[in-house]
This record gives sequence, structure tokens and C-alpha cells, in this order.
Amino acid sequence: MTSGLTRRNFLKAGAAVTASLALPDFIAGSGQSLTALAGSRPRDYTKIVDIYRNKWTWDKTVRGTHLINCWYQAHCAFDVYVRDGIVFREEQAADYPQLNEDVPDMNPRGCQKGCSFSKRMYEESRIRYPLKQAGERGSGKWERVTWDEALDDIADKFIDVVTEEGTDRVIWDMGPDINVGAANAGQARFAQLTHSISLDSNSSNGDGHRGAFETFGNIYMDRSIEDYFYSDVILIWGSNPIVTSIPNAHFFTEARYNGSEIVCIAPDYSPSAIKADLWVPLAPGTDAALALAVAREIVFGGHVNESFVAEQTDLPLLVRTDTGKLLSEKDAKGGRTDRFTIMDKIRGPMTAPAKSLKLGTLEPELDVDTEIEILGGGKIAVRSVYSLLKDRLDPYTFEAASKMTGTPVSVIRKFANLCIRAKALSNVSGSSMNKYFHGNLTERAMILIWALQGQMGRPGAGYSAFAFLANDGWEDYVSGFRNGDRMKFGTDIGLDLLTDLAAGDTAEMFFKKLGNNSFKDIGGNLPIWTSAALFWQVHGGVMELAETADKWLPDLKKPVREAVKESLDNKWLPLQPPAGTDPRILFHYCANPLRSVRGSQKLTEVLWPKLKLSVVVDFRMSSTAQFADYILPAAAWYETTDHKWVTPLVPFNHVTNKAVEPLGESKPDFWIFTMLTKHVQKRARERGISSIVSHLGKTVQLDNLYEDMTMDGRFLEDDTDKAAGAIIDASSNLSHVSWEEQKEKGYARYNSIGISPLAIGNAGKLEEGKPFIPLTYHINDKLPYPTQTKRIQFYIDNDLYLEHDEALPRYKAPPPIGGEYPLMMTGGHTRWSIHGVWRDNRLMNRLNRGQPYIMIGIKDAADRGIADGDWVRCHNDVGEFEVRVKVTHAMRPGQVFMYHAWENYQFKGTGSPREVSPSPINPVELAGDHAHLKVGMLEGQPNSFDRDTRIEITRISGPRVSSEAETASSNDAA
Amino acid sequence: MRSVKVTAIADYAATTAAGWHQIFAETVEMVPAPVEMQPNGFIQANWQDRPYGQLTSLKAQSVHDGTSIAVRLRWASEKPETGGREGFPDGAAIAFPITGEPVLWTMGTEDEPVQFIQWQAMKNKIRSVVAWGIGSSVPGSPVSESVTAGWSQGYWTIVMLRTLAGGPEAATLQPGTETQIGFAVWNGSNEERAGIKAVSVDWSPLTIEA
Amino acid sequence: MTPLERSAVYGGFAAAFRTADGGADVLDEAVIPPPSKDAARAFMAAFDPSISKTAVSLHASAHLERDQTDLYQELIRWYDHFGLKRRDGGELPDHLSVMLEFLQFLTAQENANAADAAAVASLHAAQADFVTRQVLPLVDTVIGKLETADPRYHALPGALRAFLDDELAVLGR
Amino acid sequence: MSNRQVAMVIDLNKCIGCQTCTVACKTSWTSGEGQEGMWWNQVNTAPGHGTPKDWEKMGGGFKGGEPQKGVRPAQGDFGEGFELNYKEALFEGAGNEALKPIGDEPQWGTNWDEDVGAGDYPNSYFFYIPRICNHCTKPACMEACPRGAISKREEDGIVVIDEDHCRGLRFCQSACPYKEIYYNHVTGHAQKCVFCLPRIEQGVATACSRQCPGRVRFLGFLEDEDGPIHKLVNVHKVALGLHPEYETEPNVFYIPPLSPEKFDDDGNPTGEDRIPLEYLESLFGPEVGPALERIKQGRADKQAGRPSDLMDTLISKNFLDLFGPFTNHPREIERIATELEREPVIVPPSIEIAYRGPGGSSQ
Repeated sequence: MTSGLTRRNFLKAGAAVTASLALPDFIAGSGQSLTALAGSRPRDYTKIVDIYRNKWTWDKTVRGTHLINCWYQAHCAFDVYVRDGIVFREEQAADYPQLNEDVPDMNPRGCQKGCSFSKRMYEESRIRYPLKQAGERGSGKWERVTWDEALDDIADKFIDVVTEEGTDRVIWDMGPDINVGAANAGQARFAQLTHSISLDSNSSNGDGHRGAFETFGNIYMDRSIEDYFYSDVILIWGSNPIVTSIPNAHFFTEARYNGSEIVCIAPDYSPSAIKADLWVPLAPGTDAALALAVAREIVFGGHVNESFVAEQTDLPLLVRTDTGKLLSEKDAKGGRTDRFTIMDKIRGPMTAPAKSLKLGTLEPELDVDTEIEILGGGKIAVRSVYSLLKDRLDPYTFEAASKMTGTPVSVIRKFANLCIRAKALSNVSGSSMNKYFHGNLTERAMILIWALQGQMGRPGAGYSAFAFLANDGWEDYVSGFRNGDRMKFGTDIGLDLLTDLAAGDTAEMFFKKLGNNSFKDIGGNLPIWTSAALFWQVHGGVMELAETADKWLPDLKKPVREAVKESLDNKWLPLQPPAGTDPRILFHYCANPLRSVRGSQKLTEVLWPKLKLSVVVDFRMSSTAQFADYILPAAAWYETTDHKWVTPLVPFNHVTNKAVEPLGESKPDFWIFTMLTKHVQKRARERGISSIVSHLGKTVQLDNLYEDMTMDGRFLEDDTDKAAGAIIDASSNLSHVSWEEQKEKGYARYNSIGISPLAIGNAGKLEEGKPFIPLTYHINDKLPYPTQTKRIQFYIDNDLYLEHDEALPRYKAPPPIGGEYPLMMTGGHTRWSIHGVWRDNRLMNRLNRGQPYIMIGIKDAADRGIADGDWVRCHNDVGEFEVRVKVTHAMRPGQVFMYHAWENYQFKGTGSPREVSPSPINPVELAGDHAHLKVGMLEGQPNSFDRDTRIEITRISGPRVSSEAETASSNDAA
Repeated sequence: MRSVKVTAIADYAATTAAGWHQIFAETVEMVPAPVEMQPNGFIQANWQDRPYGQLTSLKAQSVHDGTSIAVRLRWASEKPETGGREGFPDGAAIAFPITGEPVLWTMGTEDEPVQFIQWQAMKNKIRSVVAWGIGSSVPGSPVSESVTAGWSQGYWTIVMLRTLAGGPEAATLQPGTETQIGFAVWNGSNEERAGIKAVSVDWSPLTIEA
Repeated sequence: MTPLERSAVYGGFAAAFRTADGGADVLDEAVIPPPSKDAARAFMAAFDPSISKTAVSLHASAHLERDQTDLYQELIRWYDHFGLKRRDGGELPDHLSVMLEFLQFLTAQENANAADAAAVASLHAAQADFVTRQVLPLVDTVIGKLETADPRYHALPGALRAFLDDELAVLGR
Repeated sequence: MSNRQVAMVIDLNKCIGCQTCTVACKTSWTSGEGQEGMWWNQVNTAPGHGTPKDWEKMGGGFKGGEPQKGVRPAQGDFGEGFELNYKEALFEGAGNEALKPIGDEPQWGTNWDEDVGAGDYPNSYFFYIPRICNHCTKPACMEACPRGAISKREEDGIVVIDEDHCRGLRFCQSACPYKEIYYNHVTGHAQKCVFCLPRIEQGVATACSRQCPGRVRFLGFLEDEDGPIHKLVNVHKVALGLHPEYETEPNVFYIPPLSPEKFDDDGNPTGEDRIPLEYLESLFGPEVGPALERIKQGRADKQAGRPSDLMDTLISKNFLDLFGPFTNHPREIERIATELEREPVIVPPSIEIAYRGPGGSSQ
């Protein structure tokens, strides 16, 4: 029996020893049973090299993409290579069609992060099963639990809170990665059915494009990337596309070869500046002065496009010099308060047209400074906005602007000539301008350059701001197809599209009103939203950092705390739950606030103690996940089937197909939210609770939640694919290509911008073979803008704006936020990660420095005895953190720069860059009760700022190399 | 140099085996392999003004028991160098002519191959290779060989064992005949490898006692 | 032990490293203590690094200087050479229990082909190479980093090492 | 000599330094044992130290036809392939240990001086330069190998190392003036870029070319009259070899970088390029000035509405026009080899797998 050797016996006496074979992890490749395979003759084997003789083959390649908010550079179709249920590699599909003969095609699309995602899926930081925090929050004592245990406990706590305290205590922290597809439809539907609150995080990331909002009543406007090929002057201003638009960058470098002039305006010699013909160096935060100098040259140089300005802008409208208010038709001669007055060259004061911008026989006088008779016989002095603007611009001579910006006069003059000589002027938008405290003034001043010259609405010409394009079937799905015909949206809350259209409003205004409504009430179509920025400031305690804001903000009229209270009390800006009503449950979904929110150290100090439950849904360990009570593992992007919103820059819906089974027990997001409703329903029935009254006084059916969520079984937890398809079929702008074909091809071009509040603001036609140009409905079809004056509006007569002298754009020096310190901490989106997702990736770190770093100029480093690679302490009145230094020739003296998205756990346990930026709220952004300054989806909310932050940097030590040095210095520094 | 006949070769396998004290140790003069002989201009350019092969001499002894032969080498080496991830290991080799009268330094010719038995510090086994000229060495037919090696107090001592019987790619060693033996040593910490080595001036006659 | 018995022992060890109470019906209690009462928590504490600081991962890639998917490729070449494919939702190819299941299969195949000397020689060479190149280095690392005090999971890696030593002796290595 | 020579042109006006080529190459080729620190494709900010650090001072190549002394790059010159302390930082709980490389803090990496550049603000200047093995017409590595393990393929001129003959002597590393050869300390072989041999053989463009989002790389045979390489190198004469003075006749050519206007001491624009011509001449030789002028003339033609074949070639509206004859799709061919297919593959059984931490069998 045995081979003669005495063997220790590992086999239990009497253990069953059978020839039949069952292996949990293997099947026979040939389809036969394992036992049959074991019975057959094995292939020859002599040495290891034999296993390398068989050619390596793939089981399949599947079309995939990455459901993450790459935003201005989104999205890319990939081929995902699979073998034995494991993703081994991905490569760009690179088969996009050419738009037309004039322009380069889009291929290959893709970046270094997308090309290495398959290497991330199986890394140690990947969460494989539900984890429960066994110790206290942040202690890292994780315990593995089953899905049932986790969801039952979460369901119970959810039921406790909504029954005992209210439905507005449950908060959905929706991060920037919501995909407006099946995954996020599941979350939104849960929120809508349970009347819980979803945080709109767009402006809390500083992406609110406030200046565009104040001017256009809408932030959604961007062009398709091919449009840059029609532009002879391209301004890279407030963005860094060479770093943050990797798949689009070739359009700029190829447009340059095609003859376009590229100008980059930035304080540092940025990676985008190296591709420019002219780089305009200026002090950080002073861009408004430069723009106003160009505007002045346009006005005083006689380059105003008078017909465009008279028709499309508020410049001809009259302003009462006594009150500073726009002269309404009611004041002028009785009538409506939302109609305003122009001075016709022949017929004198006339009501400006509103249902359409067509002037017809009217010939508005531009430069008006006179007295007129008004209703009731009185005489009042009036001036046109244009006349006021001329006085406003007058001081911004090239010389004056040079003093404010530090840019030589000759460079400003050359820049102005380029802007004025341009046949088709374009700008590359990004999200950095609004991260400066006075970013709104800067953007309003920039828009003047385009509006005064009528450089809008035609190929290559136009101003780009916020880029967003979404399917418009998502809201139908979220409302459970309750409203049937799209045109009946909102009827259940007394809003009716047809009556509004009849009254002269546009569809854009109606659907923006629907978006506004979802910040106050349920119904219409969407879950309840609230401004994340206000939520973190008020409930999160971030506002406490602004107590000494008056030291930094010279023209602050009242403490930030009072300004916020005034805005909330007057309902100018809604906040749910209201101040003083503590949130209890925080679901973090595609979000990482402890990393991204400025002043995030306050959240764990003030907000987390208020919470009964913090749940993170993610596929990796993030800063926020470390402080959660539960981490629910989400499937990675190659493990689910879904699609993602895009931008007009690349107007293609992108689809990812499930290439492999989710790893371990991770599940698609749609499954997680649907199962949560199943458990809430089960526990509600077991606890004898049927329905409750929400904080809006409406009923929420808990014991039927799963039936409602799944629309009576139509979309069950395993139906992610089916739900994603239903959203496409319900979309007016994507249903022209079947869901099956879109899954097969990996992408489909939109055939219109659709009517979702998340896209309708683009206001233009998306046509075959033509680049998309925004705002053509207004400029060419003369539809009114969604503003108070129905025009591109430069004069804001809201009291807060008058009070802060911001009725018209002006330059305000960047306030020394954080205290009077010599170095200004600017920043930008990193090349090495989308948000924090790749920040802990081994390969990306090796192509970087493996640790966070702050960039500093040669002179500033030398003055402080700092060498490249040193450890330094960055501090101001509010906080401090430690980081290593990169000394670079590109930085402007007085400027330091940190790329974004470092995770908190990448800092030595003593803070992160967010801790030095208190980000006080800009009081004008608290305005409300104004025709267009009101909250809307992703717009009209207070922003957060970190680019004006002032710090000082002092050296701690050199790089920590030998282990003794490390312990030595880490002891004294701790 | 003589390969003394002994009864049991196994007693001599260890580097510190007592038996070796009775065996006459030949002092072989070693010189750097001439830089002009290096096979290409790059190796010459890198080493023409850089000292290598500085070993002046090594001690060589040999015994055989009619079936296998043992050769014990001992040479000065400041420190043992195994090469690690980036460097080069210390090394040594003995050479036997297979047919004809090949020149040692040219590592044999077209039809006069030479057998080398090579040892490297990081691997505890030796390799038998055959060469028909510089740079042409390929693994020879496996002739069973083994080695024991040790470094102490500034000296490497190694004992290489090989069967007397050879083959087309290994020199046949007949008891009672005279053949020739050549030596080479590489100092790993000086990045010595391939032709950059210390070599015995020429063949040493080797009498294999009957 | 006959090939079939060796196969059963491999299966027992594979199950023991896969789930808390795995292999209890196959492995002799004298050599490997039976699972304690809260075996699930003990198993996690011993082998799941995302749970406890003192755990040692049973995935070879967690201890290797080598790119994960490159290791998966080599392992899949092994399994594919003998006609095996990964079951949907199965563990990743570099998990210790997957490697042991593979040896369970090879020894079962050896049992079925006992009469065919060439086949047995192939299987022996494969088992010996796979054990020396893939399994032993992982088992030794697990033994080196093991910090659990639970009797079963403290003894398990050592017992497997002993069994593998016996196996290599049988295979003439 | 080879009768046909595959070649590449890299347009430095289109390279955005995103390293997608580096990732595409690394994940396809150098993710095996002993290859952590290997970058067969590197992208660096110039002026800068480059990869390996200060490679231009490491010698090798020829001068007046004579082989030149050279140095072998050390692993540290590429930056250690540092490993991150995931367990301590992620799962130990927040705050007590930062996620960072294990062991000593890195002081160099393959992209350490990214965006550092040169020049005094506001006249700072830099650009990005990708590099791969140049598959030279006169390869120094081939001449330096005493064992003849390096050869230049007849059919396409690709220079490959035959791992059956390579004994890890590494004379090739000191001889290559571009320092594009790496040593695999586990397998004991020298390894280098193989110009995606298995893809090229099946008419598929190299990974670094096809996956480049900036559309920076042109592929084709030098002798192919209507291919982009011949047009840019021989007809328009705007594509130049890097460091021609090394006399190895590289087959990777570069379109030199334009740059924004330089400012005078008072900050006024001067109309001159801000990248000093002498610096570009030190990289691409005396022809770089005229090449830049030809590119500027092409842009001027376009601005004036005149046709420019040079500009249309550089713009290359159709993505596949970049790749000459290599336009097959990677998906269509039978399979993508994830490692160099050679029969048989030498996998010495004695490899000790490099285990981290105590207890591994080969510490």
C-alpha cells in the first residue's frame, strides 16, 4: 500500500475517500465532469517550461468604460480582456467615427488611469465583503458581516430615525461620481420614496460657475471638442486641459498646427502654457482686472457689436439712479414688474420684448443718461446699463490693470488685441475660477469680452462654462414612470409645462423650475435635494472656521454666521434639514467628503458625533470609509452593466458591460439600494409599522417600500442591466439607438441635449456631422434667457449685490483667507487620479513621488532654506499640515501649488491641505428671492474656496531616509 | 601539476578536508586577461584604463580515484561577493583541452574545443561548458560535477569534482597520462565577468597519476 | 498512503484554508485540532488582513514583489495545462486553497492513471514542481508571519508543511 | 543589416506627459518577476535628469566611429519600485500611519522631476519627451555583447535579446548611450523594448503608439515612400534623431517643440521662442533650428489659408493614418501576447520567488 516509507497519517480514520471529485474553485475546461477529467490521461509534463508552450488565449473581450466623473475629459470606450473570469488588461477601443471632413476624429480616447484600472481591481485596498466597525469610529477594528446582518441593522436604524425623528434626518451624500444611470437611479428612487435628503455636492467642490449663473441664469454651456478646430483664437483661462483633459488634448495641439493661436492665462507656467503661443503670467486671483481691461478696450476702442448687444444683453435696459434698481414696466408706465424698459431712439422709453428677443421695429439707444417722466407724473434720472458699465470700466486702463495683475502692459495690450482681432474666440473652461472667493466677479468680467463683441453662437465662437449632458429618461425612472407623458411632469405639485409655455416661459425655464422645486418639496420627478456646501457649513460645523473671517474679508458687512442665518430665515436659500435639526444617518455614495470638503477636519469633530449611522458604499478604502460604521462593497466598473452621463464636449453615452462576476461579495450599487428597501420593508412589517408622515407632511409607505422600489417587481435587485436599458428607452435624446446596440458598440451619440434639468441649459441643437454650439436657441432662435431680464445680464439689482458693490462686474483683490501670510496656496486637478480613486494605486504612485507634495518656486524655496524633497510645515491662523516639497521653475514667486485629491491617510496623521482652507461663504452667493438667483440643480448654491488661502511654509527636515532619522524626527515633529 | 591517485575521493570533497594537506599545492601565476583580447571595442574601451584580474597567483591541487577527479583551488579575495540584485559574483573556472592543442587564451578554436568548469559565488553548483573560441561557450553535455566552496579570512577555497570520463564536449582524463589545465578567477566586487578576469599565464601540465 | 488518500488529504487542507470549519471531516484531529466554537472569528483574525492587524493573507500576491495579474497568468497556465478552468465566482488563482485543490486533482488523476507509468511520471514531475515553486514559498511565508493563537489555525500551516515534506519525499525530491 | 527598418516619429508638440504609453507598455510587458523597476517606455520633463537619472552623462555609443566608455545604470537611477504600506495605513485605522512607500522615503523615481523645468520665471520653460529603445541601425548593444545574444531582425530591423544566449553580462547596458537596457535580477537576463514584436508581426501598432491619447506617435517603415515616417524625416525634414552625435543612427525621430514667446527683462514679449535653441541643438543637433522654421512656416500657410501637407500630416485627422501599415485592431488578431513569445521560454526552475517579509523561502 504505502511506498515503504513510514508516513505520518494526516487522514482521519474512517474519512470518506471516494474517486468522485468536487472542487469549489475549478471546473473541467472541456465541459465534462471533474471526475471524468481526472479519469482521463494527463497532458505530458516534464518541466515548468512546458506550461509556457501553450499560447495564451483570451476567453472574450467585452466593451467597458469607467463610471467615474472624469468630467471635462470623460468618457472612453475600452476593450476589456478576460480569461477565466479575471480581467487581465484593457485597451482603448479607438473606433469613434469622424464627425466631418474638417476635424480630427476622437480616437483613441483613454488615459493612463483608465489603461491601468484592471490592475486596481484585485489590489489589497479593494473591499470584498461588508465590513462593520467593531471599535469606535476611525479605530480600524473592522469586522466582516454578511449582507443580511448589515442590511437588517441599517434598516432597523433607518426605521428608528424616520419614525422617531423624521425623514429629513436621513441624508444621501451623493458624490461627483453619480452616473445618472441605473446605479444612481436606485439610490435616487430610494431617496424619493422615503423623502430623505440628497446633497447636491457640485458647488461644495467649488464647481458652481457662479459668474456664468449670475450672467446667464444657467451654468450649463459647453461646446463639442471638435468646435475648437473652427476657433482662430483659443484662450486656456482658469483651466489646465493638458493635465485634466487628456483624451481631448490632441484637439488643442492639432488646432494649433491648423493655424489657431493658443493663449494661456495662468500665474504659473503650467503644463498647458507650454502648448501656447502666448502665456500671460499674472498674480493668482487677479484675472478679473485683466478681463475688465480688455472689455474697456472693446468699449472705448469702438469694437462693440451693437446689434448683438442691443438684442441679446441687458446693456440697453434703463436703471433708476435713485434706487439702483432696473426700471420695471410697472414703475415706468404701469404693468408688469418682470418687464423692463429701453430707450428707443425714436419713441423714447419702451418695454423691452420678453417672450422673444426679437427687437422688431425697436431701436434701443445704448448710451443713455437722462431724465424721464414716469407713471404718476414724477421725473427720475435713469442711465442705461451700458452707460453705467462705461463708467465702471473706465479705470481699468492697461496701466491700471498691469498694477493689479503684475502683468506687463505690453503683454496685456497684445492679449487684448488677440481677443479683439479674433474671428472666432473660444475659451477652454475648467473648474478653478470658482474656487477663488471672488470667482463670480472674474467669470462675469470674462463673459463681457465675448458678449460685447457678439463672439457667441457660431462655429468656434462662444463662452464655455459648466459641462454636463445627461439622458432625460433618468427622471422618468426615478419617479417610477408615474407621470407617464414627459409633458405632465410636475402636474402633481401644481406646475404645468403648457401653461408656462403659454405665459411666455421656455421649456428650459420650466424644467429649471422643476429642478428648483426639488430643493423644497417632493414630487414632480426628483428626490429632495439640498445644497451640500450649506449642509457642511451649517450642520458640519465648517462655518465655525469663518468666525474670524472679517480679518480676511475687508468688505464683509456682517459675520458669515449672521449672513447665513439671514438667508435661511428669509428662505432665500432652502436647507434641509433646517439649521438646528441634526442629521442622524449619512449614506456616502460615490463620495469622499472627509477628503474633498475644505475644512473637513470639522466634520469628524462636529457632524459625526450627531450621527447614529454612517454608511459608505464604495469599492475601496477611502478617508471617509475609515470613519464609517458600515462599508458596503460596491462592484467595480468591469463587474456591472450600466451607462454614464457625459458632457457636450464628447456627446456620446458610454456603456460598460459586466465582464466578470463581482469580486468576493461585492454587489452592483443598484442591487445594494434595492436590497436595502427589501430589508426596510421586511423589518417594518416585522415591527408592525406600515407608513409614517414625512417632514413634508406626506405619507411614506415603509411596509411596501420594496414593491414600490421595484415598481411591483418590474425591476428587481438583479436587474441593473434591465433598469439601465429602461432609462435609455425612456430618454428622448438616446432612445434612437437600442440598448442592445449601445451595449455591443460601447457608445452612442446623443441626438439632442434633451430636456433634463441637468442638460437643457445648453440650449442648442445637437446635429449629425456638426460640432455642438451652446446657446444657439437664444442667439439664433431669439428664445429668452432664463434670467430676470430674459437677456444676458450684467446688472444685478439684488440688494446683497448692491450692498457689496457687485451690481456690475468689478475687480476685487483676492482676500487673504487664513490670515496675512506671504504665500498663496493655489491648486488644480491632478494628472494622477480622478478624485481620490487612484491616489492609493501602486503604479500611479511610482510614476509620481509616492507621497503628497506642495510645489514652490526657486526663489521662495531658497529664501526659506528649503531644498527639493524636504519635509515642511504649512500653517496659517486656521490650521497646519506637513508635506514634502517639490521645487520647480514654473511657480510664480509668492505662489505655491498643491494638486488635489490626496487622501487624508496619505498625510502623517497631522492634518491635510483642507485644514488650512476655512472656505468662508461669499455673502452674495446667499442671495435668493430673485428672478434667477435661486437654487437649481447643480447651480445657484454657495461655493467653497481654497485658492485664496494664505500660508507660510517652514522647513522641518530633509527626506526621512535612514530609519533612525525617521523615528528621531517623527518623534519631535509629532 | 600532479593529480595524485587516492582511494576515496569523497574524503577530499570538503574544502578543509585534512587529506589536502598532504597533496602538493602548485602555485599558479595569474595575470589579467589582456584587454586587446576582449572581443569588442566597447569592453576594451571600458576596461583599458581600469585595473582588473589583479590576482597574482592561486594555489591548485588535485586528486583522483580512478573514476572522478577533484581539483582544489585557493585564492585571495578581500571579501565574498555574491552579486545581489545589481552586482556580479566572485567566480572561478578550470579548463581542460578536449582535442588537439587549443590555445588557452582564445578559449579553443573551430576544431580544438576547450572544456571549462565554471563556479559562481551565488549558486552552489558548477556548470560544465564547451567553447570553440571567445564568446562561443555553450552548456556542455552534463558530466556529473559538484562543488563545495567557502570563504574565510580573506580566501576563497573551492573543491570541484568531475568524472574522469569525458565525451565530445568534455575532456577525457586518463590516469597515467598527461594533459593540461588552465585557471580563471573573477573578482565580483570589481564587476569582473566574461573576458574580464585573471587567467593562468598558459596551460599548466597536469599529470594524472596511474 | 495511496494517491487517492493523498488526494483526500489535499482536499482536506484546501477546505481548512477556505472556510472556518473546512476539512474537519477529513483531517486527523491528532495532527490538526478541530475548529473551536467561534471558529469563524478565529479564521478571520488569522487569515483576513482587512479585518485584523495580525492576520496573514492567504493570497500569494499579497506577499510577492510581483505584479498580481502576471502571477495569475502563470498559475492559470498551470491549471489550463491539466484541463482545469476557474469556476465562476471562485477564489482568485493565487489563494492557498485553490493551489491545494489543484494538487487534490493531480493526485486524483494519478490514482486513475496508476497503470500508465509515463502518465504517473508526468503527474509526479508536475506535483513536485508546483509544490516547490508555488505552494512551499507561500506556506513558509504564512508560517513566518503567523500570529494567531487559535490552536487549529496555529497548527494548520505547520501540519501542511509537514505533509508537503512527506509528499516531496514520495515524489523523489 | 536589415533590408527594411521599422521606425517611429514622436511629435513633442503633441506630447502632454500623461504617461499612458508608459502604463500601456508596463502592463503589457514588464509586470513579470524581477521587472518592477523596468520602464521600457519612459516620459520625462526636459530639461531634467531624465530616466535613468542623468543618462546623458553615462557614456556609451560611438565617437568618430570608436566605441565609447559607458556606465551601467543602477536600480536607484530609475527609482526603487517602492511598495506601499497598505495594511498599516488603510486597515489599521485612520491617522496612525500615513500611506507611503515602505522603508526609506524615495528620493528618486522615473518621473521625479515632472514639470520642474528650467529658466528664471517668467521665462521658465519645459516640454515632455517620451523615449523607447531606438532600434538603432548601428546598435552599440549588439557590438558590445561578447556572446552575440543581441541581433537585429532582417525583416523589420527590430533589435532583440535572445534570452537563451544572454548570460546577464550587461556589457550592453554600458554600451547603449540611451540607457534603454534593463537587467532582470530574477531571470538573470538583460531585457529591453521589443517594439511590440508580436503586435507588429500581426500588423497591429505598438501599445505605446496606439494607446497614446495625444496621437503623438507615427509608425511605419523608413523606406515606405508614402508612409508618415518618410514624409516627416526625409521629405519635410522636421523629424530628427535624439543625440545624433552618439553615431548609433537611432530610428526613433522627434518633431522639436515650439514654445510661447520669451519675455525681456521688463517682461515685454520678444517674439522669440522661450526654449533656448542651444538647448534643443544639444539634443537634436544643428538641424533643429531649420526644422522649427519649417513647422512655423507650415502654421503660417494654414493661417493664411494656404495648404500645408506638413501640417495635415502632423494633424493626421484620421487616427489610423498615424500608423502606416500597422492598422489592424488589437481585438481582431488571435491574441495579444502578454510576454515575449519565444520557443521555448527559458524559465529556470531554480528561480526563488522574491517574497516580502520574514519566513519566505528566499529572503
